[in-house]
Amino acid sequence: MKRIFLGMLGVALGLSVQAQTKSAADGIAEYRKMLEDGNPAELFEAKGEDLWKKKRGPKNASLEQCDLGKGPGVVKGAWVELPRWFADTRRVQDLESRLLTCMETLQGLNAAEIARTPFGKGEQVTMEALAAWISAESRGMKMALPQAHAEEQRMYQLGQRAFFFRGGPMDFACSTCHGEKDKRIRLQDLPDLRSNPGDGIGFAAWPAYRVSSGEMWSMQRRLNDCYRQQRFPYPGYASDVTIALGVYMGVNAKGAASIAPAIKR
Amino acid sequence: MADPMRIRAQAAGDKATVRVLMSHEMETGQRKDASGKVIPAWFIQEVSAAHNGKVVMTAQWGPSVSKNPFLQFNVKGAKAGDKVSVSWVDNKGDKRTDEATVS
Amino acid sequence: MQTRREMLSRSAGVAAMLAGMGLLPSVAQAAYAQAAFDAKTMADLVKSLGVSAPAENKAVTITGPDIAENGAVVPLGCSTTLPGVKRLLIAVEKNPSMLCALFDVTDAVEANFNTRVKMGQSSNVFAIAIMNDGKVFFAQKEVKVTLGGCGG
Amino acid sequence: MKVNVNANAKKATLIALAGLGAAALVAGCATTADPAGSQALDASFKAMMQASFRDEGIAKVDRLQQDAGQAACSSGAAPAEATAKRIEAESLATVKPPSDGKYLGDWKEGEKLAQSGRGMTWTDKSAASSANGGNCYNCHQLTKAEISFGTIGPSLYNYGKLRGVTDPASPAAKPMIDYTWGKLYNAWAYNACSNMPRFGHKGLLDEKQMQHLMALLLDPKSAVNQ
Repeated sequence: MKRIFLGMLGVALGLSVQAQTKSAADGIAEYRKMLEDGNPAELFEAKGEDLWKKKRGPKNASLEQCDLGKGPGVVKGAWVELPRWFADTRRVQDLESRLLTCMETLQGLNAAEIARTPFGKGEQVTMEALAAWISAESRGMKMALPQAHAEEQRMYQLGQRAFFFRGGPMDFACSTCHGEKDKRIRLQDLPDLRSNPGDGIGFAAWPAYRVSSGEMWSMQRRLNDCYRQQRFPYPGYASDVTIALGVYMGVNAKGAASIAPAIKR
Repeated sequence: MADPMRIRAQAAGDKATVRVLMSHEMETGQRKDASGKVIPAWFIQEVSAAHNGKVVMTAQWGPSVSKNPFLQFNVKGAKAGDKVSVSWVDNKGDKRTDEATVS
Repeated sequence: MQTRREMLSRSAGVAAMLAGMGLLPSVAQAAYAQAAFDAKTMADLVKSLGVSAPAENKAVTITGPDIAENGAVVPLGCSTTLPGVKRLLIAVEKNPSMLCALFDVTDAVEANFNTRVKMGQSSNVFAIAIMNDGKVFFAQKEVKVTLGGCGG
Repeated sequence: MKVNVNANAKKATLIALAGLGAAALVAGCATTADPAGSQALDASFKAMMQASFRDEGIAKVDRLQQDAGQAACSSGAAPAEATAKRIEAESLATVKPPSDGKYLGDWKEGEKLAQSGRGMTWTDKSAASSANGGNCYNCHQLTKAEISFGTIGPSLYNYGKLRGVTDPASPAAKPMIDYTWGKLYNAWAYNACSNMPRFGHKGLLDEKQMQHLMALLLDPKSAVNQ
């Protein structure tokens, strides 16, 4: 009898269920805790690993020789150092942008066409699974984006500008929601992305499995939806503004331990 | 074919806790697509679990189980090294069986 | 019936499943309980399963959050310490159809199952235990489903 | 107590500053140590924004054309005192009273609008104000019943009650009515660069919708004031 009850405690419900008064924030925290054990992102990680190793595309090649910044084929630790400068493309690239490069050069796939594909369709499904697995390979590691190259520094500055840029019919900027500490929209806590918001928060939590839609979202998709809610026009997939924002948020989050792929509302 | 499940089975004391994630849309049949057409129901209807080949649990599900379902249960007497397998069948007849070793 | 037969004949675990057949509780071999999954009320639900009216009982437990951040995924668990339980059900009162999941309990598993369900709105949720002698007991709790951020 | 700011004084400031255009507002904010480097960055920022966005549905790239106020409020820091005053004066000048002279509508309709976070995204079909919600709960507490509220803005629970509004039609309530209408119409009239959308000024909500929101905040019968 006791054992069964203890087993239920293991679901992280705890004795607090009995508590008469509990704040909404506590209730939400309890809900999130219950979801942590069993994150469907795992399903996408497994798929992503297979896709990395599978020979695909016109060149019938795998992505195992893809250089994510730490040398061809090195996946572990790559995620927490992206976006970064790549000498071969002479660009600062984030994970998705870099994957596009590899899919084109190694596998012969059409990067521009993939970038144009709507989220959740065709090769975008591949991208999301790959992002899930690659980020998972850096789980627990600390964000450490390089800032040595002049272009990386310039992209940081551009990202900073984009972050505070107010526009559209509602005058919103990224900073409207993410430019102050301890704020929330409805019941969702908003990380202050002007500095390190802490381990596994903000930039260190994406990609993530979104329970609202049951989809895996990469940082590109997260940013895309931010801009939608900001009432801005549509940011291109892996466009410079999204990469610059990645640099800004990632550099600010220096030292934050990554929990990606996380599970999110 | 459906994507593989993720099954974790962990022994503790005289039982093993099994946690399963299944890859499935679990479409309710009540949603409409952008053009206003009803998206047909598509969901797992039957689930079963076996311990070293012996069925220990069967279940029936409706469309209100969440997308990419999670299931947790405890198998009595299961110990490290034992095999736990889980199967599902959906309303279109698609099916999937995966197995894990208790750790 | 057909789906189960198909599963048995084609799945990877065919041998294992066939071996286990003899040990299955007879009710588990019944066809998909469509009528139960169509039930809109507790009365319809117990009627469709051919059991008696349910009574609240402290030995049955429903677990779930007080507040769900998103109705698409609400973790719920059902369990009981009562001996002689045949089935455990999870149901959501205000869903279009109440019944979410039905578990057949055997001696080889604990009467304790957790899954996640969709909820369209705040509602009472139930764990229902159907006993070998046909008695039915339940536990209930309220789960509030909140509106998400931005509303878009 | 911004509420008590004399409206005539505001008007005077406004007239004095009427000659100052958008350029002055922007210049007031662009203060960095390295003007040359900053100009180069300005140019590449502009190019980046132009290259990165495209039209989608009702959300066209012209939304990136900042008005003078948006430009002045994009530095990441609060605007300088003088700039803030100028923005507030110019914003106050945009506020139009309701054409039918009525300030309060139906608080229940207001509650519906407060709950709705819809409108103006590229997935919304129409940019008409009728398709928009007020987005209020995203940032504010309003009623006791709704526990899912944001905290970007202050709590507005008991808004009218706390401000002593017992009869919205009374002369005593008039300053609060005017202030609240102005705040909804153009929040920058009282708080330059506020995060709050300028609902009337930007045509996000029409008069009727704002009247409903006014009632939600100020009607003694409203759930906000219970």
